Amino acid sequence: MILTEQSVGTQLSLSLYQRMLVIRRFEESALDLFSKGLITGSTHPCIGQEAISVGACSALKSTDLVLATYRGHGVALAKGVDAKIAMAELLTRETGCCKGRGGSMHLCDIACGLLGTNGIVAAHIPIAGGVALAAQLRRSGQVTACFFGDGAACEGEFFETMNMAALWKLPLVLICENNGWAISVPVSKSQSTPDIADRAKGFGMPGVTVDGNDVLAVREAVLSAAAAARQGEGPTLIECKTVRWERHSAFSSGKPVDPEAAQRWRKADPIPRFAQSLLDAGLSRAALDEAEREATEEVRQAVEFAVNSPLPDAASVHEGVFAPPDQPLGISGLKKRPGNGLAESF
Amino acid sequence: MILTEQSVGTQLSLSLYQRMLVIRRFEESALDLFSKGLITGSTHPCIGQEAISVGACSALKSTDLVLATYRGHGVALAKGVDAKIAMAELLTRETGCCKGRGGSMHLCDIACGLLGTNGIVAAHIPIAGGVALAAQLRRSGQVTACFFGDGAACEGEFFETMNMAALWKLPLVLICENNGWAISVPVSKSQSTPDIADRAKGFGMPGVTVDGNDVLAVREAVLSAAAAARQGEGPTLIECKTVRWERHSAFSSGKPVDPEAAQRWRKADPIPRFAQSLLDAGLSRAALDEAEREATEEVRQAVEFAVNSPLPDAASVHEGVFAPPDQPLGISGLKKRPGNGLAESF
Amino acid sequence: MMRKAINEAIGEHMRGNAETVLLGQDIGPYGGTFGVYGSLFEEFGPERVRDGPLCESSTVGFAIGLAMMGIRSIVELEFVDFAPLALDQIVNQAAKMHYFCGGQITLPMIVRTPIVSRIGMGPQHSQSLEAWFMHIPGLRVVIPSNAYDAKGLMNTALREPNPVIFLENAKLYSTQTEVPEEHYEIPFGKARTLREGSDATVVAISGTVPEALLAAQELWQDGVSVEVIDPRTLSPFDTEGIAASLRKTNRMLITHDAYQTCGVAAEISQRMMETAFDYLDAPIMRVTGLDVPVPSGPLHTAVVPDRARITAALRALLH
Amino acid sequence: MMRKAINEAIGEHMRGNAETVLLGQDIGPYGGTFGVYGSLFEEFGPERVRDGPLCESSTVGFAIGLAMMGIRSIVELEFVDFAPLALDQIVNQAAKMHYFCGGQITLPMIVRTPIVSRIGMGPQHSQSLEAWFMHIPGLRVVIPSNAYDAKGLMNTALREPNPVIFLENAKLYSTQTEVPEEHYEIPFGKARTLREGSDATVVAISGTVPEALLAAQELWQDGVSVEVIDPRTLSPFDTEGIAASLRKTNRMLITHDAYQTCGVAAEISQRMMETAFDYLDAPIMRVTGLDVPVPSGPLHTAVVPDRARITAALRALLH
Ligand SMILES: Cc1ncc(C[n+]2csc(CCOP(=O)(O)OP(=O)(O)O)c2C)c(N)n1
Ligand SMILES: Cc1ncc(C[n+]2csc(CCOP(=O)(O)OP(=O)(O)O)c2C)c(N)n1
Ligand SMILES: [Mg+2]
Ligand SMILES: [Mg+2]
Repeated sequence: MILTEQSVGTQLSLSLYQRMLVIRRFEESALDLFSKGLITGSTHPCIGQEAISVGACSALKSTDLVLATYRGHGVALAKGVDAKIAMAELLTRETGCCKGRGGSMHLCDIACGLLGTNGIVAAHIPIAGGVALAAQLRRSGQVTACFFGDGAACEGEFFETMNMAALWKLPLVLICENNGWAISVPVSKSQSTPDIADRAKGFGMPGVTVDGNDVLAVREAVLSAAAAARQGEGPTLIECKTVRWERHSAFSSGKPVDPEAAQRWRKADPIPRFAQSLLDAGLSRAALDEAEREATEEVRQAVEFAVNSPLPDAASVHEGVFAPPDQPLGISGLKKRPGNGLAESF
Repeated sequence: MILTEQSVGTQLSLSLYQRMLVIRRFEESALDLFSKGLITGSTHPCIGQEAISVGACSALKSTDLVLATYRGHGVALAKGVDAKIAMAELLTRETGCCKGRGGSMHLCDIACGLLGTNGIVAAHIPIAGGVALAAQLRRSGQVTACFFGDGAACEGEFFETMNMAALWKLPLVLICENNGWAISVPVSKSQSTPDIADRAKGFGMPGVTVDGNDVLAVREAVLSAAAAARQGEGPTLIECKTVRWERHSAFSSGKPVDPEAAQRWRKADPIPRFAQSLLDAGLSRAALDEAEREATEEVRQAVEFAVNSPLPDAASVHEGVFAPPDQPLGISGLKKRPGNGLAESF
Repeated sequence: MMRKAINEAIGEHMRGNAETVLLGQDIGPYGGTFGVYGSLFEEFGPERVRDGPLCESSTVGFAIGLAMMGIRSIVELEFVDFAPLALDQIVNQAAKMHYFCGGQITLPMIVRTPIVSRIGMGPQHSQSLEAWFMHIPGLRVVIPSNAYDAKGLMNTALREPNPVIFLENAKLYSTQTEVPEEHYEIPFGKARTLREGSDATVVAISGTVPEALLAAQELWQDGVSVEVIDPRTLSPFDTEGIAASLRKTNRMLITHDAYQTCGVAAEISQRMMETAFDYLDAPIMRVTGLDVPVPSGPLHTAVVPDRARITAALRALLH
Repeated sequence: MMRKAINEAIGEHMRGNAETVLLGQDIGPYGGTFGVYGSLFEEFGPERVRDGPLCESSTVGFAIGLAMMGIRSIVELEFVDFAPLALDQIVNQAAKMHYFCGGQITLPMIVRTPIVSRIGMGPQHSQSLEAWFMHIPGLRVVIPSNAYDAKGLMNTALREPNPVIFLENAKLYSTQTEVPEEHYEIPFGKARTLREGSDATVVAISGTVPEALLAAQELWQDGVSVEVIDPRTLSPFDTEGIAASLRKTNRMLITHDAYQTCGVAAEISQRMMETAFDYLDAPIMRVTGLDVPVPSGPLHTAVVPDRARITAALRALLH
């Protein structure tokens, strides 16, 4: 990856780098907290895939909307969700972004335009289509980005949505994080062609494949897809090829993955790779170290906040099944907090 | 369409022609019986689309398997189901191929390899995939052909099945009868590209578009797809462009279609068109008239048989919810009747 | 006519709420599978009355996305039999999202779908699946039996911030009841007594209501006084209203078109046992659809409850 | 271990039936989502243990196609929560096909799926949807609570010519019960009395069985004798066996993890009312999952029934 002043400024580069590190530290902490029993169920780290969420979200505006999967902590943090309330949600604390009801698979922070991470593979793809349709109907200029995996790209709703999005020219960017695996099933056993981007072509919409471990390549692809979407040209499918972390999740009940394969992600790790290109472009080691220190501190505080937050009261389990009659519709009317995302700062 | 001795013989031509007429008369009779209240619910004529079922089934062997939709009377008759038991089924008589439980949308005659017509749009596509997988596992050399509409080509299962069939190289021929409409929704409002065959390309499998009102063109396309399937080359999607009859079904509760559009199918009617090409190729008018007479008589007898058959006894409604423990698995072990299909006769 | 009543409620709402859209297939010029939308397409145009590709699951998914953004939509699923295709979206997304997002999102959306249990269209077009929806917390489940209720309940549904499943028996679309022109709302969770009586209560749902009223009429001629009550909404459910009737009559029969096993009748009966056990002079009876796939053709009439079966059961109940 | 018991039944069957195949995702080298398949992949290879793309609906569709051709398959759906995605195939195709084809086709197929109600994986991974399946005629619904039953019932399922839904509570996979090495079958439709008693009957299903047994044990120390009975299959259902217990104890409590409303408890209770009303000394009680989306984390324990809730309810029932 070649960094030029034209393509990207120093300030942005450091922000991207730091955000990738926040995500990395966040996920490492989550694994640690899971192993200590503080996270129930499971947690799905996006370690090794940080370049995708960071590159993509840096190409969006803060008013743009994103939806992702259970492996979406990176998307949440890149779109500006405060690490504190995200971590508190992983620990199902009352202070979490979903009041601790959602947990690791269900982060949602409408203030930042994160309209949910989802536990049902691919189900959020048509939902993202509907969000994009709302933006189109309102001529709001918002773009909706939807992140999902290679496994999701086998589910019918992915195709149904491409058909509708292409037909209606929706401002939708479909971002497939092809990390090579759906739990234990390799893409060679799940996809009829090597490139998932091919599917888009069958629907008459653009499909591109990018190196998902190159944060700037992802950024470029999303910038141009978002621009096209905003100009009324319709959806784009971006397949980001990446490498999954050691295994599917913190809790895996199946047979362990072969240890050598499990470490393959390190070779492609987008973080040292981006660091090297920043150094090559003339940034100082000190600047990078400072970014890293800040990232580490941000996550340390998040963990502290989460661990010290209360669990929901058991008596409250009945609350919130239905919205009260006077609650505003959808996400409208709900107050925005300032996010600390990458969006629009550039 | 140019008829040459190489492509097709006189005997075959007449058989194809007669079978198309049997289907036409059958559907006309069904409409008549519906209007007289003898068919309950609805019935979905394939008038104007006869070239597809006849062309396709003539390219299959009698041991090959077919699945179709509620608009599948043509497929049933072309695959060799006796018009009598088919018509009796439309009238939900005890003598029907499904003992009168299925009715117009559910013809099934395992003796002829008709593994069911289906009332849920697209649901039979993965089922056909499973049938094809069975043939592959057994190395039986059987091909499975699955007929469905342009509307069905929007449902997720269509895409899911293409992915699996291409991945596993299944001996499956997907035949999309694109008649321009899904009830009242035109393909321009349901498909993101003009050609449904495009979808196949996105999965890395061949997709071809043929004139669905040219019985020989359909035959050729299915012959080569079936040959490829038998050679282990995997599935093909064949999009047959055709024109729907007047309206979706005998019973339509929505607003009537504009009368002029409703008659459009007549201009493209595959039957007079094929008749003309047969005459051009030197067949005698008398031979065609004789084929028509036989077709009409076959259907007349079918109607007579059906109308005079008993309805099921109301007390039997509880019977057959579960198969008895000793019934053979699947369709195995069940006796074959000789069919009168087009298959293998050539 | 129930068809017209629902149309009126939706039309009036759309006139006052410029963002509401209709999603589905055959809802445009065709006017909806059973004609409920009449000329809404002509009035509101293709942007708001959006005929789309045939894909139930994603259509409901799109409705959820719109709802998240505060745009109310109504999805027509052509038959409730096709609801299974969209059930993941309805059950795993729509029903739970408000809860698992900690209340950040509400989902103003309606899934309308006909129950076609009394037309003889065969096993894949005759089911009555309301029990499935009632089983799932987070859904409002509405099931009117006449035009008046349908309009008032639809008006209420159109103000709900929560997902509503609106189940319409196709057989009832053309039944005549008086429907006021003006706007009125019927609160969810209030049963309606359609006929007062003192000897037994019939709880009837959807397509069975006219049959129950006929049965009550028939028994009246024999000097037996039967109360007929329609819950109108299954979620919320008016347990107290139904129990009050039972406390008066001490005998109850529940009837619906759906399969018997794990149908709504069992739930209602159990709620009666829990609230009014001491008032029961006899076991609560059910007269429901048989536990068989509904066959095509005339044989289907052997499956759904009719006046004769209800009358006979009531006689046994009162015996 | 229930995990091992199911594995043994399937492995033995596959050794004797060269055509049977396994379909699903993560069933190959991984050994199944919860490890039930162990090393079946190593033994039978990729043609028979077929890891495939993630598409639940078509996977079940493929199983139906195989079954039509006489090839039995077992589909693993990773959680029962994902069953809605495949429900059209299960309900509109598999359950009805034998009937609407006039008996021409049988469908030897099994859909296995874990219920994960007791692990705290959140709203989309904690449901217990057996009532939906029990509602649909044409399906066999099996729901074992221990390893012994699981093996015997799976052996029976593997001889069925009809579609079987096999529901396994993930919490029970590693519970220890003695399981014979040799082949044995447990007929469908026969409840099992896990503990005899005379003061009250607890009907417990799946994940609640161990809790019910603990509750019975606790009450025993107080001199109360509680019978615990497990229906084992919901379809067919042993109404008579359960009623026999009720006639002996005159009091009944039904417990399951699933949502309460329209859950299986209501159906069982209604059947008791229909068959043994006069034996009831008190209304039948239910202790079930709450009617809320199951929250993630420790809060989920407030949702599913535990020993304490069952014990408290039994005390109230006996009061
Ligand atoms: C509909 C559905 N099926 C199955 C699962 C179980 N499951 C959770 S994650 C996963 C793998 C998905 O793979 P992919 O889409 O590639 O995403 P990744 O985990 O690699 O990020 C599966 C099968 C699920 N959650 N939802
Ligand atoms: C899953 C499902 N959705 C909706 C319907 C209602 N429906 C019956 S036929 C039909 C149109 C299908 O169009 P197409 O696939 O083009 O077939 P055609 O009728 O034109 O032969 C629809 C929407 C159905 N039967 N199944
Ligand atoms: Mg993946
Ligand atoms: Mg069509």
